[in-house]
Amino acid sequence: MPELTLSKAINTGLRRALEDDPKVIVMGQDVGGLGGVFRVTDGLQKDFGSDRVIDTPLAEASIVGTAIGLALRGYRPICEIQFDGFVYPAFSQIVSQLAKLRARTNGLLSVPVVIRIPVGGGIGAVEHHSESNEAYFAHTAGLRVVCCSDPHDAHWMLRMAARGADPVIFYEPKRRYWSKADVAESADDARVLPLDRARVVRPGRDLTLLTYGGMVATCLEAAEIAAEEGRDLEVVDLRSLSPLDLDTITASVDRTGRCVVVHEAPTFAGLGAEVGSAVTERCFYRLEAPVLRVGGYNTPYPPAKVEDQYLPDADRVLDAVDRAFAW
Amino acid sequence: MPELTLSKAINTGLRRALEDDPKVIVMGQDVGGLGGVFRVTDGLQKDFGSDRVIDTPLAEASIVGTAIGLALRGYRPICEIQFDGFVYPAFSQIVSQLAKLRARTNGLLSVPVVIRIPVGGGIGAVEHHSESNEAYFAHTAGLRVVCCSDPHDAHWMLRMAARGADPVIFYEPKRRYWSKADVAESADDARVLPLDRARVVRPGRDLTLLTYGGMVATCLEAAEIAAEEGRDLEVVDLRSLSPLDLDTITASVDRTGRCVVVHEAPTFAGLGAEVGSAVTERCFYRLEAPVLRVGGYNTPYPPAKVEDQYLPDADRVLDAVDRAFAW
Amino acid sequence: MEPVQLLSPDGTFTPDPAWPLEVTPQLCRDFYRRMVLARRFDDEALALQRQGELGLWLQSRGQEAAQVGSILALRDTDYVFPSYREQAAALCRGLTPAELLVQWRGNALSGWDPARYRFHIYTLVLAAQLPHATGYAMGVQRDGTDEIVAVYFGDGASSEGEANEAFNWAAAAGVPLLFFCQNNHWAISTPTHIQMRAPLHQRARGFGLDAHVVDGNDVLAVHAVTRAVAEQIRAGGGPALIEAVTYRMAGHSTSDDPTRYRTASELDSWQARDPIARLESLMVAQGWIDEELRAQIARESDALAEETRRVCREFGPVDMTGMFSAVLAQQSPLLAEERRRHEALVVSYAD
Amino acid sequence: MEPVQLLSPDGTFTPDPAWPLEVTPQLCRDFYRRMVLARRFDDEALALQRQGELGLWLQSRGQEAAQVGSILALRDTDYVFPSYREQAAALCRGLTPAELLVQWRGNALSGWDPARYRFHIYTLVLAAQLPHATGYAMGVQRDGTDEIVAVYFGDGASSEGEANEAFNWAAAAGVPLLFFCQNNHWAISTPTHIQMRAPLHQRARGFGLDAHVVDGNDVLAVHAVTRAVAEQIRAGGGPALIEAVTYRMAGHSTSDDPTRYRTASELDSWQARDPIARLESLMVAQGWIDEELRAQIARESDALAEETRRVCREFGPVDMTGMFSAVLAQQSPLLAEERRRHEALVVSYAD
Ligand SMILES: Cc1ncc(C[n+]2csc(CCOP(=O)(O)OP(=O)(O)O)c2C)c(N)n1
Ligand SMILES: Cc1ncc(C[n+]2csc(CCOP(=O)(O)OP(=O)(O)O)c2C)c(N)n1
Ligand SMILES: [Mg+2]
Ligand SMILES: [Mg+2]
Repeated sequence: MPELTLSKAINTGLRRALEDDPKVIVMGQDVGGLGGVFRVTDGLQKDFGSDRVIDTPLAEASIVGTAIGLALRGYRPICEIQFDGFVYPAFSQIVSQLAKLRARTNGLLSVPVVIRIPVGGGIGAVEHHSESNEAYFAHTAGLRVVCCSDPHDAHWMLRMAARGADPVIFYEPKRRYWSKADVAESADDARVLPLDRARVVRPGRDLTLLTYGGMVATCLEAAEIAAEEGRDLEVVDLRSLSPLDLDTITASVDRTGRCVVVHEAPTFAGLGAEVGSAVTERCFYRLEAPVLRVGGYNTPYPPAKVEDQYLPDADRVLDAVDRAFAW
Repeated sequence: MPELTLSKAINTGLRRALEDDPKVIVMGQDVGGLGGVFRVTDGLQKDFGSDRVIDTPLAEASIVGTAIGLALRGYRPICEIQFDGFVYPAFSQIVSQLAKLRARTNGLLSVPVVIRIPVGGGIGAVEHHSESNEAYFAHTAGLRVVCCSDPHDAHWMLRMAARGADPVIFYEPKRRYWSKADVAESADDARVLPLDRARVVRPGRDLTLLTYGGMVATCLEAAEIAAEEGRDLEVVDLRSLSPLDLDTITASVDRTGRCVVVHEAPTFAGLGAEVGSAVTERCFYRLEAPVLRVGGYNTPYPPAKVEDQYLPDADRVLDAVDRAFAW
Repeated sequence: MEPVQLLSPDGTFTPDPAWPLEVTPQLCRDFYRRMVLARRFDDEALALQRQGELGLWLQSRGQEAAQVGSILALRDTDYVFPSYREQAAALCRGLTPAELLVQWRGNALSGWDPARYRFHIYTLVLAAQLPHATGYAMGVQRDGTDEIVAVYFGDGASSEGEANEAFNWAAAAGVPLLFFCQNNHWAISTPTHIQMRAPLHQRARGFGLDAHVVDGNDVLAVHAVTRAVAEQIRAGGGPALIEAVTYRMAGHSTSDDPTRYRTASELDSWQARDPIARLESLMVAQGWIDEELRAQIARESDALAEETRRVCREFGPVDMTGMFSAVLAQQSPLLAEERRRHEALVVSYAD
Repeated sequence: MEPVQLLSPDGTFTPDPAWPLEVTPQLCRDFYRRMVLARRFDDEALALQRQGELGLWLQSRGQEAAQVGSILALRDTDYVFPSYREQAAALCRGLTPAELLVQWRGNALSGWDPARYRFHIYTLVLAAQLPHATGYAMGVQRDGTDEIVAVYFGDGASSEGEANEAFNWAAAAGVPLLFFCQNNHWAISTPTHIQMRAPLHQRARGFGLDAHVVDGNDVLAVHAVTRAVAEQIRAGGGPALIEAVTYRMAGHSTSDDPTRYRTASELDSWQARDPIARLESLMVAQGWIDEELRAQIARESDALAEETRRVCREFGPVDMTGMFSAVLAQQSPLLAEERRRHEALVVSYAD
């Protein structure tokens, strides 16, 4: 495929999913004529009709709830939640229904609903439009929680999510919607990884940066700067936040002996806490320093003019890297 | 005060709160004539009237939402959510409104709403009635999250929550509702601790068990057994899950050098992950073994007949203790 | 709007041209038999709970007419979403006592294969099944079949946001869905006047649903109305709501003590409107019931009761192992590890 | 039910005995002036957004009559919960341009002290303010004052569970609350027929709310109806809902491109019903407006526009520091530590 923006790569992924399986349905607020507020569903309703690309009423609990019903009927709904901060009205449907139906029926029922959520900050938005809430869903057994970071992965991860048997919370880092990259043409391409696998995006020897979503680019930037100072940082894109690919993660930390986790979400009880604890359990004797966490501060997301101070940037990452080396 | 059950100690706490401050309101499903499904509000409506002890419609989002409105009007609502698994419809009101109003108004508004939630398993209940969801709220900036474990603390923690300026998620371990203990008469009693302080409930030299709620008794039991084997375990009741009292926690681990966190909730991205990461950051060179976590398995809460296998018990705690010593 | 009633509390039948129903001896015997069986099953389950064999039981006593009359008005192929008290309806769909008890025994989180009975598992989170039913009906609509979908819920559940979202969504989308509310006057200890100011059928019409209210203790009225409304939905008339006015003659559950919040006289007045006795009065007056039928139903009831006790005693032990592999389609490494550790612990205890 | 209209689109006034209103020159001039100022402010804010001075702006263009007519029918002591597009109403309560812009500038999460104006901060999570208003009104009810509470929201927001819970709860509790819906026909790109089958005022009556529908572009009708309904609520008549049928003449926000989903002719037809032009026609016909008044309002508008531009340019820089101490009443050790680290970083950058 040609170079695509992340947004277009997902759009194309949705198009393929709709073509490949007549049971796939795309639904959400303004996903039809408007093509979604980020244009991720642009043109789909025109081509697949309003029975398969559905503009829904403004009711998130029911977007997820009806998607569950559609899945029980044999459909494969891919829902869009317009912004991260608006998934909470659907929380009960997600954690008590969607996540649990398989276990409640001892495997009899599957509800392969994909919930796409544009996530995170960095776009100068007003409140509730920049939340990073992956920890809530990662803590919920029965969900797969994934986060893409580039167009190639976004496309293929979405297509896999749309074919899997499990419910998937599919995060799209909105600040990267417009970044471009090449997307593999076929599922056979070696770059196409399973949905639950982490990926080393930059090999390095001295310290492992574990990250995902919008922070992958930030960590790569930090690694470039560190390289100039003679530190060789490995950057791992977690991709799957639940389950975690601890094999890939611990292989890296066992090699480097130092680890910093970076995400946009507040650190307290965030995903970095899990990664830190799990890595420490597995790499205890290899660690030269504790796993350090860099995240959004433990405040509500601040006003747009302050988000650059709130969100981790290369400097904050490197500050933690320095601390890890100084331990 | 005489010996009280945990349930009665909270009941008495609510009664005092209603007496002390005419603005206090108790509200929730069936809290009036019935006195709540656990009888925690027994007799209150009779004595304080249905304007102050309110049987609400069956709508959790609005229980919290109207409580916010009442708080904006100067009232101090103490809401009951009937069971842990039914707080999710109120999730948006809690995380986007209740938790954020102070920060959104730069401190201008406070919404001192207390949300009481009977929490956890061990009572043979049907699904959705045994959830441990404290990690969701602990990860949410702007809330205080506390969990009582005995009648004395339950009484005084509730009274403090009812007087504070912050919203509080107040967890009550339902399996301990019927356990009895002495409750201090006055706030001057030395046993009355601030709401955000952890408490060493059993001093020990060899390893620190960090726990809260229903697992405090379980950890004490484990410590008794370990003592017979010559291991002296310290048991710390966290009490405040957010913020964490890291001073008390790290003081303990710095002394013992070993730490196991125990809770009923699934471990993955649970509160134990935060505790593990935070303790490791602060006690890195003192730790003889990684902080180990014992929790509910990472599945939905299982059927009642299986909960004894699912929930941590003294054996599972001691298994982790053994592993920590064998590291 | 007065509830549709065809059979008065004393058993007098008055046809209503708006809700035609051919009241045959056969029809009445069938309803009667099913209601009696349902009540016997309910009594038996209650006794089992009192004996400690079940962790909890929620009785349907008093609501048999609402459930039997309505579900028999649907086709077997119509998919049904129950709430958690629909034993009488479930038995009509062929669910077995074992399937209905296992969840309350604490051995499983749900009891049966929904596909087999076209009867979904119970939903304990109030109102959560209403959006599911709406979505399922969207699927039916897309499939272009002539199935309809029905969803049961209570008066209390109607206060939840999700219930109202579903009313609105279903109406806007025009899906083939029947909302069936059993207004049994109570949500645990909370009476309906605390839940709502206007009756639910009025609210439903406000959403643009076709809505009706029926005497829920009158199995003939429930059946006539449900049948007509179901066929209208099937014919493409859009979603509808039926409010069946009935009464929860037992406590909310076996954990409940209803004497704390309701009077004996209220209960008495509803005992006088018992749905089974009411139909029986008609059958007696018409000579549609004789000793043979009574004896036959008694035998069936005894057999059902015995099966109920037997299957309850026969439930085997359960363990965690199944849970680990039912969380995701493909077991995660973390769960595999937990399972290994769990099995090792079990072995170590055995030692 | 037809919307109440007192002033036809061409500016003809027809009194309605059901909704009495003394239409004085003074009243019309006041409405006119406020609507013109609101629109000018809106235009200015739009321009500032286009120049990059604001991150986002949501226009109230077209909805001035609905907002001005309604809020002026309340007492200043009545507490109001707006949604996020109520600039015209806010200006009537005395909020300053700076207060109205700071949030959209990205300098703060909210703009003003609600206690000062008895006008709550904007709520961006749709419908979340409806339960707040309901609870606030429960407080008023308990305090026994003669205040009422009003809450603004849109047609789209009415599909949310929380909106419907609030309708139901307010009705059941009988609180002194006015629900005011501006049905501007669109929720971003979604037309009302996708949100609902029946009009909202019909739904509201279903919940047992007193409900009315009014031509939202007719400031006289909006005012007359709101005044009467507000006084009825104040007198203990229970909660009510007013649906004001209006039109969002601009895009949803400055990020929106409405040409993707609506036709130019639809917009044209609503331009012809512009609320300001309509009132002006009446005033011209009655001779209630002259060059002096026009000049005076133009001067005021220019001054407001200038103030708007000036305050926007004058917003100072902001930093994280305030956030750390606003999370909890007493700063936690974690936040204190983060704050220290943050300040150290800022210093290190300065080096
Ligand atoms: C979301 C949610 N909140 C609270 C409960 C606890 N609860 C279980 S049943 C019940 C009352 C339900 O009343 P109703 O809907 O009228 O049904 P009924 O029990 O009368 O059949 C309550 C409050 C629940 N199951 N789910
Ligand atoms: C819970 C929630 N879901 C989605 C959104 C995104 N959103 C913001 S405004 C809007 C449309 C609202 O339409 P309406 O209620 O009619 O108000 P209007 O914008 O027309 O004034 C949407 C979908 C939101 N703010 N909150
Ligand atoms: Mg009921
Ligand atoms: Mg609108």
